Amino acid sequence: MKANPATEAPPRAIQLEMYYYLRLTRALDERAQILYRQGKIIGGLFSSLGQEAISIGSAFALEKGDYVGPMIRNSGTVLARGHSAREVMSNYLGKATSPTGGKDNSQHFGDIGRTGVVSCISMLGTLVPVMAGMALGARMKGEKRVALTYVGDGAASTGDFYEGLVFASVQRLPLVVIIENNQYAYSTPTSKQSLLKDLADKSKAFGIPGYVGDGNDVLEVHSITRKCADDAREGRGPQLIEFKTLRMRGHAVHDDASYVPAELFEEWKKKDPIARFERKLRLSREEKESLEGRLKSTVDDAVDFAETSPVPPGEEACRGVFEDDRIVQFTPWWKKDA
Amino acid sequence: MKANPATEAPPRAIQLEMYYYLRLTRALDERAQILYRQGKIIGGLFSSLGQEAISIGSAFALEKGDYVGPMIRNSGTVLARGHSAREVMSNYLGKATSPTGGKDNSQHFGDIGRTGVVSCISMLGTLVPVMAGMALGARMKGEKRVALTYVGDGAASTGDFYEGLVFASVQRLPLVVIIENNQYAYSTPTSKQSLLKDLADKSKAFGIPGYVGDGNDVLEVHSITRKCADDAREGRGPQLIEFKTLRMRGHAVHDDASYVPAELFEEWKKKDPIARFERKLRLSREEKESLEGRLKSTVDDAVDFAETSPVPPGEEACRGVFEDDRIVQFTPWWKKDA
Amino acid sequence: MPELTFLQAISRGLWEEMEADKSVFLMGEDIGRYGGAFKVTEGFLDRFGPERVLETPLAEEGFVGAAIGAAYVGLRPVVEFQFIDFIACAFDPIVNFACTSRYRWGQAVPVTFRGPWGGATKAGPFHSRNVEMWFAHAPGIKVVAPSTPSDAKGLIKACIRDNDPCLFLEHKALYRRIKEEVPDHSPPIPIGKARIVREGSGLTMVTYGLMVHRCLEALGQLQDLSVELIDLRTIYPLDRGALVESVKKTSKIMVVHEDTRTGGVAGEIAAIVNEEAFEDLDGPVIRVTSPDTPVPSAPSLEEAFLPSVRDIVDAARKLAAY
Amino acid sequence: MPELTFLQAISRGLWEEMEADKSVFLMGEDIGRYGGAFKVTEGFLDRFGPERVLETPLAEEGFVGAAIGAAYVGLRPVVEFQFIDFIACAFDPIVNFACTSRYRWGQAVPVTFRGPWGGATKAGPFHSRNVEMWFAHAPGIKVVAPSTPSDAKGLIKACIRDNDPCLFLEHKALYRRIKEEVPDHSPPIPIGKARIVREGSGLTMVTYGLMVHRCLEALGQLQDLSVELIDLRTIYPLDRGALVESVKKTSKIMVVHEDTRTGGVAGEIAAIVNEEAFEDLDGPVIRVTSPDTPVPSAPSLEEAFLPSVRDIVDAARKLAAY
Ligand SMILES: Cc1ncc(C[n+]2csc(CCOP(=O)(O)OP(=O)(O)O)c2C)c(N)n1
Ligand SMILES: Cc1ncc(C[n+]2csc(CCOP(=O)(O)OP(=O)(O)O)c2C)c(N)n1
Ligand SMILES: [Mg+2]
Ligand SMILES: [Mg+2]
Repeated sequence: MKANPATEAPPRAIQLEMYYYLRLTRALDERAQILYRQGKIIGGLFSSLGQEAISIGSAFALEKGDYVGPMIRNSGTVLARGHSAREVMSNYLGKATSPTGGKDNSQHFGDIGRTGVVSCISMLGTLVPVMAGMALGARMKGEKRVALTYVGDGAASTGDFYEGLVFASVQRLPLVVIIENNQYAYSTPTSKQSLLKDLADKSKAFGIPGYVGDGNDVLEVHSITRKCADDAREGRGPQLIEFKTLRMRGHAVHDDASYVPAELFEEWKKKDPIARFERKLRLSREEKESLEGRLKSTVDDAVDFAETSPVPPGEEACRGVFEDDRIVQFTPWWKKDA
Repeated sequence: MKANPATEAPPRAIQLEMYYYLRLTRALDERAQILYRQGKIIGGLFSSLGQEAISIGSAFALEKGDYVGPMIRNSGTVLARGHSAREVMSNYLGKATSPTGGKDNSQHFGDIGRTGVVSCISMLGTLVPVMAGMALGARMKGEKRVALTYVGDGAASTGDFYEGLVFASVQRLPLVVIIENNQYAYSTPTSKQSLLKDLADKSKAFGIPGYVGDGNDVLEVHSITRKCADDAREGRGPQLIEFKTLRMRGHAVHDDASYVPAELFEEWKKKDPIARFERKLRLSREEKESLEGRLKSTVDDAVDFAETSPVPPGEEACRGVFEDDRIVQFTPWWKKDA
Repeated sequence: MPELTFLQAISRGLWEEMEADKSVFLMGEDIGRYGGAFKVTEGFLDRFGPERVLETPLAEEGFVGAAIGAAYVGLRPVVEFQFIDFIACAFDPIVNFACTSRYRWGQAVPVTFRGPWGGATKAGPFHSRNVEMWFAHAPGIKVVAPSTPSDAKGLIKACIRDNDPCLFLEHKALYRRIKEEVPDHSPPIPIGKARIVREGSGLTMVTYGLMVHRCLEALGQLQDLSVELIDLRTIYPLDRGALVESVKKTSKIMVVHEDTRTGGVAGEIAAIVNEEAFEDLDGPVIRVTSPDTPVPSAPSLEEAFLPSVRDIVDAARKLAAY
Repeated sequence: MPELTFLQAISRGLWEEMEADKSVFLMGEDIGRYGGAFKVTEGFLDRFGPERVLETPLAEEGFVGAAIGAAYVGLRPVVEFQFIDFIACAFDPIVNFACTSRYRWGQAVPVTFRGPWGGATKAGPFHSRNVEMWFAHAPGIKVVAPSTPSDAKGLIKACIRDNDPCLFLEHKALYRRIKEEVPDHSPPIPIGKARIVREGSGLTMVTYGLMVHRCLEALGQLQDLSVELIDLRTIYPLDRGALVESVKKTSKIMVVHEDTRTGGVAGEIAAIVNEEAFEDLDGPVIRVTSPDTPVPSAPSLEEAFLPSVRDIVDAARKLAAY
């Protein structure tokens, strides 16, 4: 069903913050693209270009203390929920100072206590049951937290997505799942994932509400997500939202996306979420200047921090698997006095 | 949606066969119950009491050469598709003469070339993608075969059920999936599997047709399944059917089903599919006598065959893992001249 | 002191942990009113309520993922697989999500996976599987497999209190077969410590689970040999110290397991003994295991498949005479 | 004779099998127009069409199950995992459905699972996993892991023609790194046969996959030792004969693998050598492996994690001097 935004738009001060985070997300992405070409990024680089509104609009719709499970294109969510640009950049570069100390890469990090952000794993769909479990745990502890996560149009084909919502629906958990339909899963168009026109109709398999929204309109993303988060928080069970958008680059840097019709890119370029929001906001000169300054210093500082940070020392590889490191640390006799 | 039976009922001769197989299924189940108490059955015994119409009605709706993947309560399907009572009984007793030679138990056997029946495994839901693949394979070979399989109200919660239908729907495969909703998964009521009133609504997640039918009316089961099989065969893609029934015994012999309200059993006893079909059929004396005779001799022969068959010789345990048995056969040195 | 079966000991261990710690809760199929397929949690629903005895839909990947999420926020879920074989359906979230969280981003996952495990019950290929090495080979999870009621109670407690994922394997052929006096409120037994079942000086016999009892039977026919019988109790991490120490004493070692041969823990032990006690070895490390096949259903086949008392005796004599 | 990279050799092998046998077809994500994440199937769609180069939704359990079903009716599906790590998502249908069909009811499952595998590419915990032993320990599937273009081409053909399930592991660090002349229409290479890379009499060095090349590098620094280097090529079934024969000649053996230590194939080999060549051993079986951790992402960590040329040299010298 189409949602008629139940909540009015946030105050201008908040909207300015949303705009800032949209810009920050894109600025960091652009810098990361350059760093990738310089061979400095560890692992793949998955751009959120053109999809930033989904991450930012949804992140701002949550309350402090809510849990969120971002996927690799949701660096915007990670930033808006309180992780620093330094954390994002240093994790891309696999540095010792990064949230994973170089053990994992990309957007794979989080800090449940500080930001409520959960690190995804690469196996798509798996975050859905995990976030359901966090919502369950919070409820058992008497907390009114909402858990929110994202799946792509491709990940929505996984059994994990399904079983996670089966579990969440019968438990009536405060879980919001956003299907970020950017029309492609790597090179595979959504038509090869499902016969449905609206993936939101998958909600009917669980008897839960499903909504469709414009993923390139940050305020619509915010209002629909806000309504769903409120409903979930009030005990109305899990909510499914499909936001439509287009992935504006290849799957990752190495992919030129030649399989995407040029017209499609043209069409969606016009819908760029940041340009659209700008037209709505009409920033004053002062607003613009202070924002650009804050942006530049934040990004420069993050890149500088990441680039100048040390790489992790080799010994770290054998630490942190278990609470007790001795379980894993083992020196074979031939290595002892070697 | 409710199906308005598109196909008229089969001729009386066929109906008499359907009646015979309903009776045979139940008679074998009753004998198996006794053999179980005598400690002669290997593995668990899962009764189809009260659900026989779903197996028989659907099995008769298929064409020769179609593929079917029965679950453990579908011994009726197995019989109606051409496996003998001897095969069913000897597999329960784990004999050398059984279709699995004692390597597997229960309803876990099949013979694709002879009957089109596929052996299920215990992991529920897994047959759905496998049957989809058989439908795919047949289509690639230019054959117009339909593949049909069953899941319970519990198994419909699995990711395999979901991914199998995701795959089948985008491939528009001739696959019919029957949800045998007998209201319980072991001791778990369907209300703990899903918020849906009709599990057939899960079809909406795939954009495929979904039907609800009376699982205790063998002719309705036949007509709905027939319509779906025809549609699937004609290229209209996978079809989902929910047949409602009640499991009239415990999950397995050891389970007294005390968690099922007595009234529920009472209510469904009145809907017994065999009694109902009998009232419709009004068998003549001759018909009745010949049928009872055939029934008795078939069941007695099957039980006798199974009981008098030899147990499998130990050496067989190390045969048949691979085409080349030498890969697995291995005698450790300490055993050699032992 | 109450005499408890293997099953009752596990049940008591769970009960005492739930009494002691509100963050401990159970998840699984049919574990509530029905008490679980084997009745391990019978009576728990009445005492602890449906929130802490949480019945799940038939969706292993779903409820395993949910258990991981609950553990993320500080709860201590204990997940029952109706038969441990079905853990294969949740392999991905366990080896990739639960096992890597602490390593990748420092997030602890205090979850325990448990279920009826192993063969010798005529249950066939899908209700008899030995899953231990799949997980012993997936860094990030501990694998525990007790053989006595007191060990079972002490080790389930240790798993629940452990701050890392644990897989607790309950041999279902032992559930009602063995009894032992086990004190109430007994302490946890440390994970990773083997138990010397019987001291000996002539050869070391290492095993775990049901095979501990077959080995004891075999010892009855090996009175003339001084056999040191070791129950591993934990498959990961292995008690290297106990194994090496014993070999240094006996200079001969054989490993018996119900699990299939290739990639079974016997190979791992052979390597450890080579690495740390090669000089002490007066004979080859011997493996008495099942063959590399699925677990057949018929008793005649399953008995041929499993290591027999006869096999254990023959192997021990050959090794002793080596 | 065309010079082919490791990747091209696999691609050619697939191509020739598809040309030769209509029942062979490919399934996987993005394998059509895009040619697969690593371009192994580039150009296949144009030549063989969308039916035989079947692009799947993002549903590993779904398309693996479908491949098994297609194999049931006589086709020979070759399933690509975009990275072999994602095979964990389809663990259940492989180990329980594909691996047990022939044993339980005589139904062959001629399916091949393949995908980019292994580390040393800075790809992190979920794109570097060594999955081989999970399957070597799941009776019913063969596990193949070539290290050269000609072996890769010959073995992918053998897997496709094999009437049982095969797992074909393609080390992605080798895809574009090594080249070799490989004739067109080359014959299959038998599964289960190791390859002696270099003959020697002083000690046996056993390995597979990427580590074959690290071992060759190490041999450059071990000119003074006569090392026999063996490439397993097949992890299951192991070529016991080749291993035992070599040890009988050299009386010393070390195993090098990228896979994590506990439950890795080195343990299995240690046990085999003990069982069949104990008398010939003049030193302990040595393991040079990764530690029991997930595969870390940063290069400095991954290099510390993987066996280094230095490790191999040190271990060989210690063993030689033993
Ligand atoms: C279970 C699983 N299978 C395959 C992959 C490989 N893979 C990584 S991203 C991707 C496409 C994902 O598409 P979608 O879910 O739409 O997310 P998007 O990249 O469009 O944001 C694939 C197939 C994976 N990560 N996980
Ligand atoms: C994946 C999986 N999980 C758990 C089980 C254990 N189990 C066997 S039957 C059963 C209940 C099945 O209920 P349903 O699907 O409704 O089929 P029914 O028994 O009612 O015919 C369960 C939980 C299983 N076989 N497979
Ligand atoms: Mg997408
Ligand atoms: Mg049911």
